[in-house]
Amino acid sequence: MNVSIILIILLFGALATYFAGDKLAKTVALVISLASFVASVAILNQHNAGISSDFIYKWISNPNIYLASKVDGLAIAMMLLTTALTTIIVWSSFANQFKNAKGFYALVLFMSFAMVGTFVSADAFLYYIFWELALIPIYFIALVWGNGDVEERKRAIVKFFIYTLAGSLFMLTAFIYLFSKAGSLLIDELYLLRLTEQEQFWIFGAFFLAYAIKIPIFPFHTWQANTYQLSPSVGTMLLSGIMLKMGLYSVIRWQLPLAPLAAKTYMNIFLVLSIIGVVYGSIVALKQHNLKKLLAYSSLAHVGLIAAGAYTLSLDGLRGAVLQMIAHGFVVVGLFFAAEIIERRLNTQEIAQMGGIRILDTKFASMFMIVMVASVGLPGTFNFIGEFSLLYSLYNVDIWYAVIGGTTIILGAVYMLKMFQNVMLGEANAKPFAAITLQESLVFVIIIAVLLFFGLYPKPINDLITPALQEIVAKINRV
Amino acid sequence: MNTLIAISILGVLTLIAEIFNGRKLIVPVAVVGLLGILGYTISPYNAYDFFFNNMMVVDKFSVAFSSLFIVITILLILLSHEFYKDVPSTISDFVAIKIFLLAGAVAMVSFGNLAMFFLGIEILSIALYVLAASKRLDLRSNEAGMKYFLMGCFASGIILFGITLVYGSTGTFDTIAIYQISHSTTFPLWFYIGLVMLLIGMLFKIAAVPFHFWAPDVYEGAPGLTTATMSTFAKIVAMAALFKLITILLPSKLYELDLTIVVVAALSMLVGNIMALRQNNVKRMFAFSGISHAGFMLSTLLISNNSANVLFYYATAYAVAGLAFFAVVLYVTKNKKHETIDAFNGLGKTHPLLALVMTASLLSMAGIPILSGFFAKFFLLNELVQANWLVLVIIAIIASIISVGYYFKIILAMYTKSSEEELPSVPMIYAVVAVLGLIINIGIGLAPSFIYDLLG
Amino acid sequence: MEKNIALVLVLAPFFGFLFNVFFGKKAGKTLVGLVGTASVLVSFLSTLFFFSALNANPSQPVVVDLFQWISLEKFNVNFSFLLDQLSVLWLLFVTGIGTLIHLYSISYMHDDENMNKFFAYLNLFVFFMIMLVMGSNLVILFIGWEGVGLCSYLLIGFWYKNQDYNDAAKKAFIMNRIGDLGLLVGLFIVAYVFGSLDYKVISEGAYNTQLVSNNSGLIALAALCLFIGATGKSAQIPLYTWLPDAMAGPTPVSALIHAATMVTAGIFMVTRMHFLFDLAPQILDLIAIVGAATAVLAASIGLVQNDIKKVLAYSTVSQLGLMFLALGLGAYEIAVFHVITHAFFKACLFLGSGSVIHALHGEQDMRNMGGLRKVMPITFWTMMISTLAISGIFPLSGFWSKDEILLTAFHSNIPLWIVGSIASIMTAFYMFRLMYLTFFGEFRGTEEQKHHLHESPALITFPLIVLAILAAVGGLISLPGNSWLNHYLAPLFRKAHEAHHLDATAYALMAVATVGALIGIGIAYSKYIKKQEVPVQDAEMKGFASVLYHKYYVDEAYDVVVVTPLKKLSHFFRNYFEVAFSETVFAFGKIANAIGTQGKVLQNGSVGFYLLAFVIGMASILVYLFLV
Amino acid sequence: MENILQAIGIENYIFLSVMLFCIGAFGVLYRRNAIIMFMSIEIMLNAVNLLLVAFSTLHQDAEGQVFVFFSMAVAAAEVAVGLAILVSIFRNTGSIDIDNLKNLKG
Amino acid sequence: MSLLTIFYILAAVTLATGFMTVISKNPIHSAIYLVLCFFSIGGHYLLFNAQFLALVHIIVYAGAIMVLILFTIMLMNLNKENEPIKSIASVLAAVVAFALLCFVMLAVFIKAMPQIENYQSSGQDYQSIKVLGKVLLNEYMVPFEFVSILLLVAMIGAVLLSKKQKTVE
Repeated sequence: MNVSIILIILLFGALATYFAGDKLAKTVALVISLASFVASVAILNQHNAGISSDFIYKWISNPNIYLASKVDGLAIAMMLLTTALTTIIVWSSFANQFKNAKGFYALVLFMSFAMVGTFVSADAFLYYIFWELALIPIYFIALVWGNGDVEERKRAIVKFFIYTLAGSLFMLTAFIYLFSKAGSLLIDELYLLRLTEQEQFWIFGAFFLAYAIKIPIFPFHTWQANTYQLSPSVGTMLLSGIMLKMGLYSVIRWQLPLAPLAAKTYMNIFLVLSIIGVVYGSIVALKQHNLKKLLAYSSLAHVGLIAAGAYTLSLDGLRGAVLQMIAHGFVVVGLFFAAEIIERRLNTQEIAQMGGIRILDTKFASMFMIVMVASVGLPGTFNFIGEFSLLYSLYNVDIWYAVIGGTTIILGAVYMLKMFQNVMLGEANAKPFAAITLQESLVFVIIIAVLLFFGLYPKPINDLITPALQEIVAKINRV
Repeated sequence: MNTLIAISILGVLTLIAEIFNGRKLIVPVAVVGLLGILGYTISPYNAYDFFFNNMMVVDKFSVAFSSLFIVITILLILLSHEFYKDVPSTISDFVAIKIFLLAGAVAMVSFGNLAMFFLGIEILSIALYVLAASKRLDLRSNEAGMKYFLMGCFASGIILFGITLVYGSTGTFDTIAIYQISHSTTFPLWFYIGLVMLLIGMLFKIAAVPFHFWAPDVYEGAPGLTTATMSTFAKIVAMAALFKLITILLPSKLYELDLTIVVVAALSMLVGNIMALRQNNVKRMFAFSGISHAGFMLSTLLISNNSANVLFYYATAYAVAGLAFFAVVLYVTKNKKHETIDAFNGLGKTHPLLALVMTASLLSMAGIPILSGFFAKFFLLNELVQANWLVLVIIAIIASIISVGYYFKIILAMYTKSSEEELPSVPMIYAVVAVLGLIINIGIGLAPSFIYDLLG
Repeated sequence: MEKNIALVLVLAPFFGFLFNVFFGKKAGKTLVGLVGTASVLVSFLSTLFFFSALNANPSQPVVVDLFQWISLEKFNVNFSFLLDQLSVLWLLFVTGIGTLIHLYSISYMHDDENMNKFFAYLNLFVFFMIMLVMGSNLVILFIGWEGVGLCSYLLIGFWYKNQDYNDAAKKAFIMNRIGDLGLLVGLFIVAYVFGSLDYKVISEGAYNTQLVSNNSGLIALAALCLFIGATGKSAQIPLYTWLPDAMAGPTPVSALIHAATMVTAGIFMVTRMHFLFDLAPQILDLIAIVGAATAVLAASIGLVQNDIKKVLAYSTVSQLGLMFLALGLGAYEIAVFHVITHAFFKACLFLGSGSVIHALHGEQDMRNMGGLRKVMPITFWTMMISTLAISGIFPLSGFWSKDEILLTAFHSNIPLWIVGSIASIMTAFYMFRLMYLTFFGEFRGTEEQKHHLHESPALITFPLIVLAILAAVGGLISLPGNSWLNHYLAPLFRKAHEAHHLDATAYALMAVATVGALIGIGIAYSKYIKKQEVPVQDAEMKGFASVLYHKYYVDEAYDVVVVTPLKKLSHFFRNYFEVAFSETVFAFGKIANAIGTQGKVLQNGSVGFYLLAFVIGMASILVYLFLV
Repeated sequence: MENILQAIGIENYIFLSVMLFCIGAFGVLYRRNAIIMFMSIEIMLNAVNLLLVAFSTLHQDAEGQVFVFFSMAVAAAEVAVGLAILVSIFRNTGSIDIDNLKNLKG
Repeated sequence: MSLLTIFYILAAVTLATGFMTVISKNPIHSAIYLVLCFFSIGGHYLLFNAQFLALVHIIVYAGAIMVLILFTIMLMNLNKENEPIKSIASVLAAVVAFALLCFVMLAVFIKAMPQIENYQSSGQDYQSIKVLGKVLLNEYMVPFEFVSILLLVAMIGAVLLSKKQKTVE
């Protein structure tokens, strides 16, 4: 069995969902995403058993392009994250009544398909195709099923699309250039290239544009807050939970090993930018009136730290980055789902119109609380492991990076607690707040279970990703 | 050669059919006939033949492009049936003109003598003048025809001047003889002047900046189907002919000439896309988009490997997307005076299939994978990098980014707005052409080698 | 066997927590209280097991290795526990006092609808505290460290309908987090220098002179960072302001968390890492200075506070300052001694004040109390004993521990001794002020309150009595000359601390201290018993008293220096930077669109113009190709 | 028989026809009357024809002259179509002033 | 009178009449000048000894095309000087463009002009009606036939544009 099975399940699942009709769509989508998750687990088992799940077929002979995938621990981890989160996200939306649900869920699955493809591709061309493909469904999800004012939404979403596309086109240029050097776009052959520092600089820069916008790294983040705010929650979860991991993953998989010299020479610039993002995102989050926007800025801060860890080029940094990517994926889905639950009941995203929810629904409050403290990196949660490794790797570069980057644990607490206080605590609101349903709480339970389990016992993930990361570090250090 | 004859006969037959009141048969017969001709054209695929004192040369290039033209013509004729429903008396004329257009086009890609080339381009031009002005009572159509006619004749004069100079310096119109002379003996410099004037004339025909001004006005004013013909068919015919001319006539690569082409191509990409941003008329927007695509196709002249392949793939992708686009546009703007973007409001809800086709076509033209437009751009840019024209690649990238801006205006209209008016039911044939376009688009995206390796 | 018992020790409160969370509502209040208390009691009993084992075999601390937790390139962090003298000692009073306070809470919180939640949080707190103490490396300590912070947050904001309480909770958490960042950075430095975070490895490294001399600067920095962490948790200058605000929580919480256990975590950590601090004498000096300053500062604020719990809170800060003074002087076991005695009497005082507040239905302002001595004799007497203890009256426990600190200070640095002494004189004054205002004189509350005045039930008084006894006799564990505690802790410290001999200086100092305490008590007596003074209302406060009452305006200063600029910055970023970035991106589109709009002018519909462009284009190409 | 160009020189013919061509171009640019623009285009084509014949003489080759026939046919066809368009415009607007045709722009 | 003189005279006439065609206000005058111009070009053809071509030229241009144009002018009743006054800018632009084009093209050709001392003279007949006929119907048979399609298109086009269209209601 090779990894293409997951892609096939998701792609045809998307079609099946569309043809299942509006009523059945969500059920089918859930089944499909579960199936893809199960298949991912099967791939994981296969990997653990030492059997390769790679495949390679010739696709285009001129220019030399393959349908190739190389599934190492890192890719499997990301694949599992994607399929698991897709399942959770689909399940979380069961209470929503979408217009044209078949289209909606088909797009969700299609997006999952593209994202899994991005993670497993071993040919830059294929990778690029998946990378771009992932953009289309989210564009429509946000555009058609989004909330807020239509004109504002259009403006924001189109900006998001064009902005990200612009970045990735520069990446494409870099790939084309690499192709002209290597004669192939297979990742292994690209790794073999010996580029001059000048060339590496440009290639690194082109990649950086693409990834900095996608992740996003300060100051390329301007699309983020509005897009998150105006997308439907499912879209926001997909964007923040998985899609921005695509950028981070790509940094690790493509950018650093392909241009190690440039990475080393200009490391500090990118570290500084990432860390500015951490502080900046946190500070801006302090004064947000919109819950989803606040969470968006918190996401900016968190991924800034992840990016910074990756740019330390050390095993600790990379491992911390990957761990934190996974942890952040779950946490951010949980947080946005909490926002969604509130929005379902109160029909608003404005923090000023919330408050006192804890009195009305303590169960929800507790679960929201746990996810929130996980997001601020409380030890014992998964996020702490990542944050710890990241900050440690930053410390190994320069103590000031660790100190300034570490302010996230203070500022994160400040805005998160403030948000929690204004949203959940205080006197009961006049508006009714229906208790959280079993279906909704299941989402939280799963997320919390994951966060706590891996917070205490991250070894399985560690063992999975470490060999792959060691290989990447070796490639970074080959010059 | 026989293709040309068969096409001409078919054209005459359609005219005769009108006389015998076979009006209903015209479109089916033309389509079936063209399909037959298509098969006949493709069958001797690897042939390399000369006909009638080298007037016609049949090689892979000509066969491939001829076949492409035939396919496009078939689709256009399919659309004609519905488009000219209101004026049934003239359908034979329109179909015949389209078939003769095809004859001109075939001559333009398989000429062995500049006389054939010249006549081919004149048939093409004159037929298009007629088609552009064919809505006689519509002043906009008149204006479009007139503008196109005046400027086209001007360009024809320049092309003729160019041919004359080539003749003056070599003493022959025969391409093979010219090739031999230009590669062996000395010849007056007029030859290059002639070549450049030919190039300029053809740049006009493909609507490259700064010879593009006619295109938006004419595209907007001309009847919808004519716009489709001009933007998809005529543009790639002219481009293919230009490509063939340059490859045959140019003795060796000239840096100055390449630079000129780079500047023109870059300007076309940028101007076309930037100007398209502020357009509200779909046809006009498509004209500007076409200008930028002309810039892209023009860049194939700069590359040394696979250039014919790249051009052919690009042309196919562009034509297929354009036809699907127009199939939807023709339907949507059917009863409207102006083809504004508002016409697409709410199409995503009312006609999801057409909206999907439209979206796919637009995304393809914007260069989003997995649609063929992406591969076209990728192949082109890839070869451009190999040819060391990185500057042009960057400009092309920037132009592509800009292009997304206006392509999305239509998508936004389809999916975020709602329409107030009821659209008539979708004519079967439009849907068929649209879906066909979509299938080909995705098909050659999934298996690009099928098209890309055709020319070896 | 040991591993299992250790797990029971750790997990018992956690199961209590789980039970109370999931079944608390259904189980009923009695069961909730019982389970909550019992789970801590189980921990206490387990601790006793280890205590006896350790006594039997002092050189063999129990190490429980569970699993590999965090992997880093150079080292791994294991999830493992260390049960040596220090941790067992700490566990003893954490779980011991914890049990008592749980017991107390059964009655105290009985009327609260969310009692199950209260016990859940309390259990969770004990769990994290155990984790903090038992961890065998700094990262496990950090789990507990942050975990207790979280519980503190939850418990301070227990009555979450009141946004002021929530503010206080938030403030506590955030100020703790500031310290936590310091701790974390300190951790990194330690990891970097010693290649591990395990206490054992670090301590071995600390005795490796080569390693130490190569990294002396970093080690000092690490010590500083760790100390910053301690100032957060243990409420020292500059991060002490959260503790008085934390009194917003229910009183048992104040007793357990904000007096007896959590706030001593900083002292625990410094003691744990003493080998590191020993390598950085300049940081030790800093600790001593900060400790002394905090002691006197907090004591001076305590002089004029009218909220009974606030007084105790400042007293706590002040006492913690004294402990840090001891730490700074390198007298770790003395600091530990004071931690223990302080835990006894301060817990007793808080619980006593809780008893008073309970009796007055939530009244905390001492100006509205008075004369409760007769109505609440047990509360009065237990509190009196504790007050005497904290004031340092012979032979109560506080006398011994405080005296040791001052003695050490006197030996190393006279100014520090003076400051410490002033602080303890102040302590005696404000504690007796508290006692007089609360228990003596006439009742100043409302008639209705007076009507309901009563002694608290046995569940409340029992812990008071136990704690009062401990406060009285706690000094026995470390009498000068023959200190059980020093012997007990000796395996921890490489260099044996010479026992103080009771020489003349020592006696003199004891006398001075006692006299000082008596002076403080005397002033209080003359003011509040003789003159029957009642503190003035807030608005009437004047001069320095007002400054003291407003805590030297430190909160306001922090507000001006940190909070407001941060808010302004956030505003500024949101309103300008964000807009600017956003507009920059849009600008590309706008420029393109503007060019497009302007370009329409060229596309003017005139054939003549089009041809002109054609001709000019053609001419330029010809010129470029053939004439240039 | 001697080549006639020996007496006149091909350059003279080239200059002549270039100038004639430019005059034609000038006419198209300068005039707004569509009919006169047609005539100007005819002048341009004639200039080229003249050149073709000159080159034909230069090379002593008939092909150039044969090409002139094609060129004439094209000219005739163009004029026919052009006039048809013109007539239909005239019917619609009553004018043949090109400047009136500015509805399509922007 | 040398050939050169004749050439100069003819060239002068050609250019002058061509220019007058362009600038005459009255379309009729333009047409007449154009006819004169055609005749002078015919003169050039005769100078080249291409009698047949000259004949055809006169017949086609002066005979057919000009008649068609004149017929149209008459039909539209345009024989008056009704052209609106053009703006100075547009006149200036046209003049500048003309000057530019003229200058550039002449300069280009002067620069590119080869020095031809001896023009080849085959001595054979290459432009008699007989030879032209042979070339046209042997080598150039295909283009010759192709022209018929061109004319057919033009014809259909002219009909299409002129005939009354019946629309189905």
